[in-house]
Amino acid sequence: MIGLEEQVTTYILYAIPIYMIAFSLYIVRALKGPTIPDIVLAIDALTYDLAAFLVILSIFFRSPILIATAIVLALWVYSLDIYVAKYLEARELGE
Amino acid sequence: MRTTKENLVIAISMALFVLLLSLVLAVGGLGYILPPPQVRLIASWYLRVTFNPFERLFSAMAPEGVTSIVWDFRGLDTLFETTVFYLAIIGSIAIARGVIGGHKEVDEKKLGLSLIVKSVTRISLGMILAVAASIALHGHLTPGGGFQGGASAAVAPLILLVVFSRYFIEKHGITKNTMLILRSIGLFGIGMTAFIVVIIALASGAPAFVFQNQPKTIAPTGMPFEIGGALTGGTLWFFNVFEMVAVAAGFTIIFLLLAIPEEEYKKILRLGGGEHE
Amino acid sequence: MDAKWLGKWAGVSILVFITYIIFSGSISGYDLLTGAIVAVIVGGLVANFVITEPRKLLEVGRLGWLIVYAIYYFFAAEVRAHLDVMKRILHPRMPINPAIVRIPYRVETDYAMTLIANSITNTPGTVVVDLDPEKKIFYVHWIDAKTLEAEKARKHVSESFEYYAKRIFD
Amino acid sequence: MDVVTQLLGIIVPLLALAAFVIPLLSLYIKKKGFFDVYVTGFSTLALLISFFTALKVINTGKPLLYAYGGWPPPLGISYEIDSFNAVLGVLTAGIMWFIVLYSVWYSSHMDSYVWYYTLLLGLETGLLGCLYTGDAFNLFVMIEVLSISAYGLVAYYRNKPQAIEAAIKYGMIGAVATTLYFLALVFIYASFGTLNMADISLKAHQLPFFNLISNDIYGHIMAASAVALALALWAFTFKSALFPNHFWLPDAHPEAPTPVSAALSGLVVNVGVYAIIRFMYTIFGKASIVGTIGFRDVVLWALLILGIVSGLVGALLMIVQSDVKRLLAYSTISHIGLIYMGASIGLSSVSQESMSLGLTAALFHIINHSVGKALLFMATGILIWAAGTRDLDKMSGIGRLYPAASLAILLGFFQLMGLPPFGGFFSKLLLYQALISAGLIIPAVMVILISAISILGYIKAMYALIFLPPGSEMTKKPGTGLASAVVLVLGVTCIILGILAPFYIIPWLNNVVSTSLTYQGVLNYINVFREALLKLMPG
Amino acid sequence: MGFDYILVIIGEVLIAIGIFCDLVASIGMLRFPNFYVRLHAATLGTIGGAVVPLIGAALVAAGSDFLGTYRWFMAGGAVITAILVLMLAPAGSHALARAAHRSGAAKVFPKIADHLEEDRGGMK
Amino acid sequence: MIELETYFFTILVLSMFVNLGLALYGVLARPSLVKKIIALTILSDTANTFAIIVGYARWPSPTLPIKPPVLTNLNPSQVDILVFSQQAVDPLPQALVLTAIVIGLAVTLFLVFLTLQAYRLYGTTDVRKISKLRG
Amino acid sequence: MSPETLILGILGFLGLVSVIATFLAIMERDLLRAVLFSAIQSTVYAFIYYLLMAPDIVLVYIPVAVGLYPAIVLFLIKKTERYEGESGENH
Repeated sequence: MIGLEEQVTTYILYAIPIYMIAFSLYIVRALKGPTIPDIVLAIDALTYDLAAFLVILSIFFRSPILIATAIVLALWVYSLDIYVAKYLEARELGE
Repeated sequence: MRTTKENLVIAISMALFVLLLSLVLAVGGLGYILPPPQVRLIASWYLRVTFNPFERLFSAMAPEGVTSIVWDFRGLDTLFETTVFYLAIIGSIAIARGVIGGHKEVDEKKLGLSLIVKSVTRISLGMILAVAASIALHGHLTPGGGFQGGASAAVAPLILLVVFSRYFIEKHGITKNTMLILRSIGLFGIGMTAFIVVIIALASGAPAFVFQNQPKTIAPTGMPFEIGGALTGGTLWFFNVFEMVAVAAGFTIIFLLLAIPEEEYKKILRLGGGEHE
Repeated sequence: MDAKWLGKWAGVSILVFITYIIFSGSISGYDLLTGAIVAVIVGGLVANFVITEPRKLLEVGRLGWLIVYAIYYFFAAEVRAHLDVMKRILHPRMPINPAIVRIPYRVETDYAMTLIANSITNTPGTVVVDLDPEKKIFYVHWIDAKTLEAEKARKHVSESFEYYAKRIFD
Repeated sequence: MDVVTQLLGIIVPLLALAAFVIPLLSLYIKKKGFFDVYVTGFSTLALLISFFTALKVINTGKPLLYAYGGWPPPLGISYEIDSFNAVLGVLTAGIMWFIVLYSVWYSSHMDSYVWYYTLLLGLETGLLGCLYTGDAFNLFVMIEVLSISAYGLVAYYRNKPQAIEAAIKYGMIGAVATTLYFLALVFIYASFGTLNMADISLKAHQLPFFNLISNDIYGHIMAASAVALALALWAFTFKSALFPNHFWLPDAHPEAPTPVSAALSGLVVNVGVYAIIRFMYTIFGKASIVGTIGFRDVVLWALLILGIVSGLVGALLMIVQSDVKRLLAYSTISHIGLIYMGASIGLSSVSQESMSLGLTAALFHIINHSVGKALLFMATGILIWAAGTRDLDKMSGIGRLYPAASLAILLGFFQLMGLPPFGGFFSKLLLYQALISAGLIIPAVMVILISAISILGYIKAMYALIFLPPGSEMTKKPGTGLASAVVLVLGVTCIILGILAPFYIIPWLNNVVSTSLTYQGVLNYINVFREALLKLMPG
Repeated sequence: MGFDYILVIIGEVLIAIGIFCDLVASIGMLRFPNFYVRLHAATLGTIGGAVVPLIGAALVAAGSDFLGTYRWFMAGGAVITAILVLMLAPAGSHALARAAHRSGAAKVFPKIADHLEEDRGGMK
Repeated sequence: MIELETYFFTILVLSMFVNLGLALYGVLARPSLVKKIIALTILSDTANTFAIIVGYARWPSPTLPIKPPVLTNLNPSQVDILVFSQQAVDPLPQALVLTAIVIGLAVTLFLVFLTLQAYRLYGTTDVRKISKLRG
Repeated sequence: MSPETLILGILGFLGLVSVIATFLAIMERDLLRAVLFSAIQSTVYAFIYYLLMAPDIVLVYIPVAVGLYPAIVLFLIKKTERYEGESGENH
């Protein structure tokens, strides 16, 4: 019977490559994306998944304090969405 | 005008040049072994000194290494970093001086993004500010601090500005002048916190240093590092709180200035005035 | 400083306080104290933005419905939709049948409407592209449009969400 | 800790704090007089403190160190003032004081003085901080404080397209320059493991001192020093507008409000020179590892040649200018070239005496140029304001209407030309002597050539401004009393600098240089650092 | 085999679901033909790929005492992040979709009907 | 024989150098002021990344990860502090980068305002056209 | 492959990705796309900082580079012109 710490970290160790594959696919779409909304959408999905991945990685690193980064990432990517949307819709961003 | 192909050639040759340079320098300058097996000696000093109850006269008494460097060991840097940000905003205001923007009577319902986004923004507002405050107020314990908290708090006015409109937020009291007052108060607080130990020590006639936090061997005055068993890191807590206010207000000023419609600026430009050679 | 504003303030403050405490992850004296101060200040700042009818906060039934809804949503609606979209992605021929259809809604408040819209968007397979608050219509991009008629589409997409949203927010 | 040291630690943050509250005050106090007194008061305070600091440093002959936060130097930031930067500090604070006084007159014609005063205080903070700091990274931050206020002030007349364009050019390349300096610091930290200038110097000179806090060096120290020096020098030569990096100066300096032009041309460029001297003499001195393998010689030769080119380019282009402020800006480039020629004399083949002679000449020329250039910008500022144009042809003879300002302009031009009883003459003479005694004959001849060429430009400006008969449509505008007084006092200073030079000032400056920039001075600098380190460590 | 262990196992299962959703969503992002269809893949990525593993990570953190006292900070942070993502992500993709449709930045090409286009009439 | 770790890390360092070159090219050679600003942000970000890279160190052991410079134990013994000082990365470059990021942000903000003003005065953000208009 | 090697491998991979993103951001003529590419580059950098154990930097960098830079540049190109090298629709 292996210890809890070892079990959890081994589990995450095998999860990391899969996440990296998913990220590379997102990045391909983000760099390729024929239209502007495509790029933003890919960044969006990438970043929300990255936030989840950062939380999981902070368990892997045994450093719980790394978690605060995830929420900031999620918040600011939302605002990126919002102002790209506003850019496409409005005449001036302040209106 | 250059063609894209030529640009590409220039870029690639430049990149190659830098790459070759880097090969020499990266290995030589950054140390032969990458990454080094141990941190530098000075770093291990910082790490040992940042929170060390056994050396009360030589410790910043905050477990967060970066925050204690930022506001205690190298507080002067951070004060002037804040000054740079402040002066940039002052310069921007100076460019936009005299531009008021006007409280036009507009139909707010028509402006901004869709109703769904507006509702979501309204609900999440409180949560965003709570998270930002938590990041700032735990800056001496966990990663984060004044700037981080302030930057996160600045999301709130920013998305209000974008999702609703600048008329909406100015009606609710977020105007350039209130933000400027808030910012000045925050900066004044930072400045006073830098001097507070000196001022306290002046009363008792003891020597003290600017930006001093904890007592030192030759300067016995200091701020209490805990209140009622909760760590506050002495001056770090005050720095973080004031910095958060200042940064959030500063970002808001920037976006308010950027959101003023071009017609207003053009009006001022046409009027001119005030300049002399 | 009327009673309504105080109600809004209290409601937002509680929300902020809970968020602060959960995010801090501790209930030490320091966190409770700073949390309370932050909650009072932030509540005062944003009360007018967040809540319009503070009395609804006091009705416990609404909270109960919210929990029931959350359980239904996560364990039934989401699972079904996820499996469906995954199947479409992994299927070699990628069977998609996309259309933007009208879906009417019948709730009154903004928050109820937002809850429905977010629920629709959050289930893979349907995304609210636009809405018309006057005609009370969502325009939903549907990956597999089974029907183009508004009322039938509503049965497929949003009827169950609406059932709960009415009870939670209206 | 005595009062002077304590005040020294307080003054620069206090200036920043003073700038912080101006917007708050401006919302409640609408009187201009209050802000005049406020800014003048703080700059007077800065002048007094810098003066007493310099007095103490020069009297005791020992650098002064203020450790912020009570941390021993490599852990915390410290201000370290040896006699060299003490003198520059007094010069800066003094000229800034005159500029602020002049601004009281000048800003009464502006549409908004609040932001102007805030940025001016920021400029003074940055200047003093750059000069006083003993920490390489703090120097970066202070350079940014200085630069951002300078960008803001250059763009202050926002409706003038040239001003905005000049500010963009200045700001964009300036940002690249400071980023490269940051990169230099990364390399320095990576290999020296410290950011304190004295500590880096200690390690670069390979002195046998066990430094408890940062004793080790990492990686290839030569490679790191070479890269760091290359990047840092690029940044500093940009800030001081040496020849290939001078392109922004003729645009930026004239477009700023006149007192700011005076500060930019008279003081801001000095910071770059100061930083280079600090790097090339204190940190990577002749006896350091960089000096022993000849890399330092290459750099100094490059600076010498660039200095000559810069002097020639400035002097030649000055002649063709018809815009008086632009003419003065090119004159700045020319004088910066001369200063660099003096500052790059520390080649390994040059004897100690010649080196200190050359540095004395550079320091004295910095002083003379700063006083003269500030005076000229401010005095011509009065005439420009009166004429409403900067074009020399249209301004012809305007000086007749303002005798006080004209007298000051004459004094200033004589100072820059290097006529015998003025300070400029003695510094150029000293520079010539130093170069001759160092065996650098061609550069010495170049000093004379540059002076001779630049005289043409000065005479042209002088003739147009003062000796031509005034046009009939010109009338005298009243209310220039304060400004005239300021420029006259500066003019008298020029004469005093000249008269006292051979008997008092040059020996004194020579003493300053030999206690700070020679090997012995560097050892002093490091010793103070070591004492502070041992004193502030517990146990 | 305590209560902690059960929490960790549940968390790990949720993380596994999240990883799978994420991978499938990223494939979908690549395969789907246009922006509006990709929106659904993105939803799969944010709800299945982010919210679910965030909850799972919170459970794992709550059950792993090797993380020290700060594990509650971690669990709380993960939960708040999950809630915020749950609220903000749909609003973001809705805003984006609406903007794309209104500005015509992305064409609704493979489609069987576009009622929004019809209702808006000639208006762009 | 180069270790695999060093190999990967060198790739990171080299790609940062490439970014540096690209960003420098962008600032100095691209005509649009907006593009120059974007390149400037990339330039300063890359310089910052170098600082962070300098502060990194190898893991204490291949399975025990290196820690951020935050002491998570609020009642440490002297041994805890010593262990922490051997297991955490260098905090100083991080503090420097914090400062540098804010400074870069400030400069960029001001340049944005200047660019806007230049557009109002010249009607273009293309430096070639601006210098032509200036004559 | 030890966990350390894996993490360093990811770092190398991210470095390469950031080069691609930077290249596209610098070379793209549509400034809106360039901004978005620089946002990708910023996200990648943020991830690099995270893996290099600098959470404070991530917390500062994300608001600044993912949030603020794109925002101000979007404000800027909305008020000026969207394409580099030729005048936009305003002229």
